[in-house]
Amino acid sequence: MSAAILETRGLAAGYGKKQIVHDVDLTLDRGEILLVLGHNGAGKTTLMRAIFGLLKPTAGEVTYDGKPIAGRAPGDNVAEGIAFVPQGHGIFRTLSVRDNLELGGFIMADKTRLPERMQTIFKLFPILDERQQQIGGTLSGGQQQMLAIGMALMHEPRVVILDEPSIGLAPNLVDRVMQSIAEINRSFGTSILMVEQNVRYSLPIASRVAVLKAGRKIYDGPPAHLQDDVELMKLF
Amino acid sequence: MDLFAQLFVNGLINGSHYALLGVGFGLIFATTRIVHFAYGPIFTAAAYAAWFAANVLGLPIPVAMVFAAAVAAVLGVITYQYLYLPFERGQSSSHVTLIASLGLFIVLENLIAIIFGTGGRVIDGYQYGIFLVGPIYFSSVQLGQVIAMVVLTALLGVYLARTRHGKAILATTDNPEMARIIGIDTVKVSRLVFAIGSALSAIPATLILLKDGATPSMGFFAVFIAFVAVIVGGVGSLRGAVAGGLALGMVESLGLWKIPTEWQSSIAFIVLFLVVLLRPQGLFGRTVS
Amino acid sequence: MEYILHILVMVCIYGILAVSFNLLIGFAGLFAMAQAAFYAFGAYATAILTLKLGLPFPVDLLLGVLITAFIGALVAIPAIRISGTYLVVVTLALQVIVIAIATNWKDLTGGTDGLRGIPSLNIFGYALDNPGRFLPAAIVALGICFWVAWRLANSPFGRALRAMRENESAAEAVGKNLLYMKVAVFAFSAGLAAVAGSLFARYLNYVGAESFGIDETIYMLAMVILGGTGNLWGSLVGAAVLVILPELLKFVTLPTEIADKSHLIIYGLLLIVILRLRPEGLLAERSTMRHLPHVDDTNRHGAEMTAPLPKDEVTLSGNDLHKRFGGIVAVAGFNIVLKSGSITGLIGPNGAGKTTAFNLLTGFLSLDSGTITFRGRNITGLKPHNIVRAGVARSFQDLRLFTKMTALENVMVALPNQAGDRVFDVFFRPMKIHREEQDNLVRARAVLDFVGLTHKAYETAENLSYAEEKLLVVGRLLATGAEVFLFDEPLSGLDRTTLAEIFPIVRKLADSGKTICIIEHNLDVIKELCDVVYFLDEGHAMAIGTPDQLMNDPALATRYFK
Amino acid sequence: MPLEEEAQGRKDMLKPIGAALTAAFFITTSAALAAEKPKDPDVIHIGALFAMTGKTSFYGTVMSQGMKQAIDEINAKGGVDGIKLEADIEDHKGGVAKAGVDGFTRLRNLYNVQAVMTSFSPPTLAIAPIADEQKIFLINGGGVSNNLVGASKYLFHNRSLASDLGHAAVSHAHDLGLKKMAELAWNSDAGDNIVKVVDEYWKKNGGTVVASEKMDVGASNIDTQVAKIRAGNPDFIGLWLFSPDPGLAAKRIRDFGLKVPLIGVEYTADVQKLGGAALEGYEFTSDYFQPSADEPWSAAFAKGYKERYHSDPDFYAANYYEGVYVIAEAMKRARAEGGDWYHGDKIAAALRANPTFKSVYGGSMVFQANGVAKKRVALFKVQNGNKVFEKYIEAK
Repeated sequence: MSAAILETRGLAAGYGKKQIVHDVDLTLDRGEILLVLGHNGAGKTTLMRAIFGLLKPTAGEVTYDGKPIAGRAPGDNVAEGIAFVPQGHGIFRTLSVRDNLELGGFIMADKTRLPERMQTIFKLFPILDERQQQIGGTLSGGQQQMLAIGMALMHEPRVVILDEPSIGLAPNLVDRVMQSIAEINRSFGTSILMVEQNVRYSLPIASRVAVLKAGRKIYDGPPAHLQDDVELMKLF
Repeated sequence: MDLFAQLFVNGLINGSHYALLGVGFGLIFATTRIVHFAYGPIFTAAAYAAWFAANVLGLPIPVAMVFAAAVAAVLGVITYQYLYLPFERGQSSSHVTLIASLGLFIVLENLIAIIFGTGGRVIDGYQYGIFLVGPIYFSSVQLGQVIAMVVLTALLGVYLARTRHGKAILATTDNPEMARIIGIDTVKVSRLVFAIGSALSAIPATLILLKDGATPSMGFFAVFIAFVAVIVGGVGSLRGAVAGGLALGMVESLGLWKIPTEWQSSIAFIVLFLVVLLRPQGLFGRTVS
Repeated sequence: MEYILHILVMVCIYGILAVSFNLLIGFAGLFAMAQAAFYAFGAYATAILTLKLGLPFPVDLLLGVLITAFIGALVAIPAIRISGTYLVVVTLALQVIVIAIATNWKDLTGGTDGLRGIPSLNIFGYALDNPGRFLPAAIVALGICFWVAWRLANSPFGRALRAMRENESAAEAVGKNLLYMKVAVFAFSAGLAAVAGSLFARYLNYVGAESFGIDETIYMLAMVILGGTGNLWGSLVGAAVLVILPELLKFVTLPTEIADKSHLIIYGLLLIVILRLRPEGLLAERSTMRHLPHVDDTNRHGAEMTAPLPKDEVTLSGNDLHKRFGGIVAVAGFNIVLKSGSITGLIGPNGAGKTTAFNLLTGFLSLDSGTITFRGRNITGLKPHNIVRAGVARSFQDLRLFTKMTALENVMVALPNQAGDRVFDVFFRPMKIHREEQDNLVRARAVLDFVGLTHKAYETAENLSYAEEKLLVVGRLLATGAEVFLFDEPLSGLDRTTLAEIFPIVRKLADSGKTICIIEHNLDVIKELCDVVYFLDEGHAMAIGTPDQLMNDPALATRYFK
Repeated sequence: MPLEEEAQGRKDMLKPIGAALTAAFFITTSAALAAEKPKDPDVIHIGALFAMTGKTSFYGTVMSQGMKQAIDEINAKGGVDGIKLEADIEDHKGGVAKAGVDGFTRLRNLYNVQAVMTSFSPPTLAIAPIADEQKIFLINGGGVSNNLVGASKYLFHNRSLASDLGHAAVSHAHDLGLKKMAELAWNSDAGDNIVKVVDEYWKKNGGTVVASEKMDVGASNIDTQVAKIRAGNPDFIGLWLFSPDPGLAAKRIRDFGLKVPLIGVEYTADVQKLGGAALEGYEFTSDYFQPSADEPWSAAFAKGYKERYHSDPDFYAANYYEGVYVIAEAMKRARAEGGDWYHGDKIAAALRANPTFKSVYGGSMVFQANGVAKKRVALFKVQNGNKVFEKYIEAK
């Protein structure tokens, strides 16, 4: 078994006539946090959506555990252990926190494990426990983001893809969210593919970094090297 | 005063009918965002299916109702699968889908008229019970309309809130993309709501058959009033559809107390006009951005 | 053959209706489902005015058009507040109510019996009382109506309509008066439909409510969608197809009992099939810019577009601005003073109220309290488009480009004081508009040159790269000719090289005496570009100073810079 | 159909034609001898504008059935002097003026139709000026609006108009000594016209109108109307409605516990089907006559209809059946004049020259100067689910 759990080769994607992501190779190794940095419009979200199956890639391959999954329905990916936390409010705003979490475990075959999973998540984010009955849309931005991550963890995914979890959060909350992500990675061994703009908070938790610019990968390597690369750092 | 009491009861009865129509239509609309005009002829088809089951096959009326619901559900699912889904996959604009739905409306309504003839259909020998409570009249079918509304919306409410499929429907209504992200097959959910929404329409359809008989064109009014009830009550809310339907029934009935009856068919639209102007999100709606 | 002539008359009448409807749906993006009601107004106006008042042609027609246009303008008022499905149902309701009135106001309309004996059109004693004689008149009417619609659609006004369709707030932000535009387009659409109604009354010599029901509106909608929204020729094709198709189907011989119903079934199926095959309509929308001449790329430079203004004068100032949303305080006691020739930065954490402050300064949100002055003039409470015209323009964080329009059009639509925005001038001062368009084309090209997008002038905005989109946002803002530019994160997401291109542009603007305010997160950018920086938190300015002063402020560092 | 029986039917149907008719026949025949040879079309197309689709397509079905039966019968007997008839039916979608004009134009252009059977007011009113200009013979056996009278000089009606039916109905109510009238009418030209006539008559004769309610054509929900009628506490209820709505209305009125007499102007199989027991005692005025042994043509028609369509003929089927015979007869007479006879104006002139025609309801009918056939209006009562003739009512 190779070290890579999720891999893309020559992945390209876009909307309509507009090609946004070109020829991207990424490798997410088991148990690591791969941080994909890039600015607005660099194609980060498009790339994540193409990997997860929300968008059909126009070219290239995606392999999960050595198996090709490009263009497959998101539901199949979820069922096999990939979770996705979309940008912004990745929750159901009209439903309660509890319902949201239950829905996060929608594909779980063994429903009896729901309460146990929920407890795990409450341990990670105690605030959600307090607010079980509250309607999602009325939570604060940070709480919503925690709920979104909690939902993604419900079915014990092996890979979690996060699309800019820091967006719209106050700096102190960004830190809190990043620490939670690191903790998830540490305590559950979940491999994490995360897209970010906020270098300051995300870089410290990353095992490896890729940089996207105008839809192409321009850097791939350890975070330390990136910090040393003045030209690259100037991007941010 | 007797008249007022009677009109109040009439409003409640008709409102229940509208509410039930609104619940079925609204479930489909809120979840799939399809303005499903063909809901009208499917409602009609359900009435004829019930007629066929009761009159030709000689089944008891409750069984005929179930049969009608099954027919409607199948028609609804077929409509989604072979009409709307291809448009959805082709990423057509909602207006294109709307026109296609109207095309199907024309097709189905005329097909029904060809198959069953253009005259009215009643179940031979069926006689509903009549209640005269003091000055107030209502029939067993009308009582059935109210009970059906209460029971079915309650059941639907429980189904949505408590079951796995129900929650999948709520999730898809709330945020279809998020639903896909957590592994819900939204196409399956759409099929499910078309089945449930259409099956629901069979109940008011059968009751209208019992009350007044069926005609091939009965679906037009049904889908219109359903649409209006949903908008007045607020899209995406079961409570809203019920409230919208009841409000329409009440206003229509009590309004006609003083307004000449030739305005009957316009009252609902005047209410709609005012509600949307003053409260665009509907009585119970949340603002959808 | 008379039958064919009759069908052609019907094609003409429905052609007018579809074209008029397309103005609303395709160009303005207003889904108002009451077109058959406007059609009815025109028909009843002619019927009533000729039968009851004995008015001669064309008095009945003109009066009918005017009355209907006025009613159309009234319908525009709900369209200001609501949109989407809600506009559809409100207008649908209106349609039903109008027909109910036509049915129930029997003294005036004859109820379901209708009004008969409407005199045929009579041109110089020659009665147009059969299809052959009527057809030329119908063709002329269609020609005129089409010309009016075409003129409108291809004018600067039409361009503004499409911009409004793409994004209402962005159209407002480039100085377009949405109320005026909606009222005008509704009036025109309704007025043109009334022409069709009048023709109908004259042709049939009979008017009855059943001819103008909801199914007629739906029929017209099908013509517009089938023909292609935003393409007037498409509407003609759509009308022709949907008028002729049912007639052709009648030649399919079937047993009497099922013949007509079967024809309708086939009709419905064909409609679905055509829509499946061509969901964008038979003729898709095309850029209306194609008919404009390309201007030579002679060396016109942005430098000439801005005459230098005096510097260091206070231009825009906001005084003690307050805004609450429900229980949340967004802006509380915010003061800001912007000066000509200087670049002011606005920084602060997410949720600090930066964008809200912009929304307040530009009229997109109404103030709870506080005053805004521009060059000594109180502009508090003005509508966004008036603030732009006064000289304060803003961009949006999420760009809000007019995505289906070309880069050139995006810029042209933003140019100030276009006579062509006024429908009166569009029709009555064509030469002026023509000259102005030539000038504006040159100006727009200059703006594109300035931001370096000349080579993309005829590219649709949605096909631009992200960086190009950002540049186009800047260009569009420049085109407004405003004195004060409020940029909401214009630079985020741009790489070094693009930034290097933009910095001089912004600096040049400031040097020419423009006032610039930028919301930005990137401290390097702030440091490099800004003269003054406001640090915003909790809805007011925590600190004001030069970039260095603020970045070295230890209190702020813990809050924001860490 | 057994030939013998048919022949018998034909013989019978000739009998009631009076001496005047026979005389007229001889006069026209002798005139024909003097005239030039008639110019005949290969086939006589008889056009029709019916509600073949839409909410009221029930009418189109029965009307076209009656029409086709008559045409087949006439063709079986050799057509009009050997020229076969053909029915060409166009759809006006339940009374849409434009659709009527579309269809009418097709009929004239594609089939050179000279006689058209029409129905419903709006399309008839819309084609009337074209008929005038193009000289097309029109006959209406369904629309009852008084506005139709005189819409075209070629327009004839073989049914009594709203005024006659409504008038007869309320004059009967008056005879019964009833004072307080409540009425439920269609919100359409048909209903409006009856209300106008009836209200005027009723008030002039000392009655009061305690409730005047309207219902949409085919509306299912009329509880509010009935509640308001009940609140008016009437002596009787006038149902100015047409098929199948009197059935629905009667049922709902009885449901509400109202026991007062119901008087209307329409009764069809569908009305009975929907109304059921509630229609017991319902009285209605109609120009229809019960098919019976006394009226052999009626009986033959009813029998033939039942054989063809497996249902009893409706009043509307009968009218359009009869209308074809009127057209055929008028054409025969026009042809007898010789020359270029195949034109609507010639056919109309032939009708006007001798306005008496056999009626399928028995006896003969006479087209008056205004184009409306004067038929006897009779009062019927529903008993045990069947209509029973009570008496003729003379228009006052």
